[in-house]
Amino acid sequence: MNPKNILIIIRQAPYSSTLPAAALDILLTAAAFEQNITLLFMGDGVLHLLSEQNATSSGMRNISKALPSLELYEVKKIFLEESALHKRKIENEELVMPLATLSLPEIAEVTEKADQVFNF
Amino acid sequence: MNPKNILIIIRQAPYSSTLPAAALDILLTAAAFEQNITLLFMGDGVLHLLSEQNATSSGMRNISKALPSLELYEVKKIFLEESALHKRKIENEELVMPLATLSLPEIAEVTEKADQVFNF
Amino acid sequence: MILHLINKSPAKSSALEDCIAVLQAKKSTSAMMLIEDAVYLTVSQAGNEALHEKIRTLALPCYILKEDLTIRGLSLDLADCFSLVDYAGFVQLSLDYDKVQNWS
Amino acid sequence: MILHLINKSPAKSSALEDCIAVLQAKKSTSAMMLIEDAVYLTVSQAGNEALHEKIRTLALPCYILKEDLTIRGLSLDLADCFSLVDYAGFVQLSLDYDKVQNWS
Amino acid sequence: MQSFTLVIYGSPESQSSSTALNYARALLKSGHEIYRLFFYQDGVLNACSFNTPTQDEENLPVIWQTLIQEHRIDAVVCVASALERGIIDAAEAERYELPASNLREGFEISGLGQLVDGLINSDRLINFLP
Amino acid sequence: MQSFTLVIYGSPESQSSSTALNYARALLKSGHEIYRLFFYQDGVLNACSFNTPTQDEENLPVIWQTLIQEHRIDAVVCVASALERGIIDAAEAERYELPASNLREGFEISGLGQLVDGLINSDRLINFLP
Repeated sequence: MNPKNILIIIRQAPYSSTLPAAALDILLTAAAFEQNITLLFMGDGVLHLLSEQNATSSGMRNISKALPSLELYEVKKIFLEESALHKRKIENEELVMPLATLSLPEIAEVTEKADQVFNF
Repeated sequence: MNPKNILIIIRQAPYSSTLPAAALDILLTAAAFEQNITLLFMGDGVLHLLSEQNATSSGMRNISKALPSLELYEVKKIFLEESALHKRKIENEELVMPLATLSLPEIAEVTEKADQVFNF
Repeated sequence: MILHLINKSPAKSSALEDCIAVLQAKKSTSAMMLIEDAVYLTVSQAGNEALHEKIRTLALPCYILKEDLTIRGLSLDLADCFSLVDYAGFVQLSLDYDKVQNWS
Repeated sequence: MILHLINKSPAKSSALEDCIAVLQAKKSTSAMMLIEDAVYLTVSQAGNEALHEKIRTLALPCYILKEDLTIRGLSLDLADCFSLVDYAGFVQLSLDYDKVQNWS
Repeated sequence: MQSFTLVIYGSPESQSSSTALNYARALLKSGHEIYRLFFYQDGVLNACSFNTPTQDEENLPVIWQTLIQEHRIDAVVCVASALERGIIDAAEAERYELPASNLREGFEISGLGQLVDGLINSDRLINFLP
Repeated sequence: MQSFTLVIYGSPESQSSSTALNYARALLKSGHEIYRLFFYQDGVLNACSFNTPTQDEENLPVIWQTLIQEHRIDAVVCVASALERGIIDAAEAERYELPASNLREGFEISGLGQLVDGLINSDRLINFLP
């Protein structure tokens, strides 16, 4: 059976919800099943990419530390929404890793091509 | 000891949260302890007052049915935010019970006079 | 062809607006399905009416789960940009479209 | 004299706006205390900056819980309408004001 | 006939659990089948056997269980979510030296692989977010 | 020295539980006292004794318990919220014929009257909403 195209979108800000951590766990499991994975950060989801996070006193999982290691899991298609950084006046240098961007029409296209979307 | 002035504000829409039901339970308990209670519906909270609700298939508690019986518990100060109905194009006749309204300056005053506010 | 499933009130989440922004960006034959607190969008109030207008301009179907209007005591007499469906209709729509995508 | 405690992001809740509306309606010596996701208000983006301006006009203190900025990796270099406090400061503020009122 | 995997993320207190339940009933009534129910995140609380609501509220775990047993549905509870939230089966009760299991009969604890398997092997995977 | 009642409405998965915990530590450090902790709504899940997180996450129920026992704090769990969510003490386990209690030691199940008593008899009642 051909691998499925799975698109995982993270739109929620860190610490507001456990869904982004759930998304990461689905991603890692699907990667272990050798599915074809795309990860996209939209809207407030880009705040997960800020490099200075420190979860110690929050009781919640911080996914920013796991992101740079995703390549080890053969997850190479990681994008962020084009305007999301600019809107929040965040510079590329503040991110844990450099990422390619997608415009809204490109996001629409990636979404249409996916077999399944997890949009958290 | 003098009774405390307790203000309970319901601002969340029905079925979006269990907090409005929690507010009602606090109100009934405080009434049993003979505290001085004011109940205020603000913003989307006024939607609890719609008379046609039917919670059967939601799995969540519906507080609208309990409201008309609050007088039995000596809870007589029940208000709604002045502009909340108008903003939602809801007519007085659609409500489970008629209520007096408070303007924002009046709400500010009631809030200041309370010893404790539960704002859900 | 995606069925976009939205379950949050427009007062509490940008889910619907973000979904509309993507639908505006590229012509498609997708649809929106509003459940749970998202059905508060049908209440005629200022912020909602601006969203109704955006949905009209998109000219894509926007389905409302009838049961979620009923339990909230909201009117079933909807603006012309909406269509009512029950749970059986919701299931059928999930199959009519290629996939269901959540917005929360 | 109320300490208004707000814990939701302005993107997810009208809590802060509703609180400001009440504070605008009647002159008081109250204050706002922003914790958890409410600290996302400090990020300089369009919608937030309009709220910063409203807080400046109110001319009431708006405290930000430092720990909640730190765990989110947000800048501690805040706009002039905000003051940083730690948990000890938060406890002291709860006592300095007559009561603490939540907005969620 | 099409097959569905439903993923339930919300606790019995969230409306999303009831929505998933109503959706499950409607799809069975329309002649489709449920390949798997996957309870994830707070959704695992739907599998607790200790709930005894006193109020006039419905006991959602009991309603889920009835549906699962009547239709012999594969109902999987995510192990990581369950352990974090204090839902344990007999094996884990023994392993962690806890006095009893509180996993309701009809539910089974397993890994996220079962969600991905559902995605691969059923016609539709529907997420019910809280 | 002032006395506080803290009401915790959020589960261990919600940041509000950690916020309440940090606040509790800070007030004790400042020389004030906790009249009562009241666990309400999903907050009762902080009193579960079956949690065994496998990840690198903190076990919040254990951290609450440590604070409660070290400072001999009165920690009350709302009975209605607890029964709805499957948190039971030994008496309820017997009453409902369930195999064991899953209420963590240090916590006690009681009614909402304890919240109102906290409101009346302490200097400040602070709500930690999820």
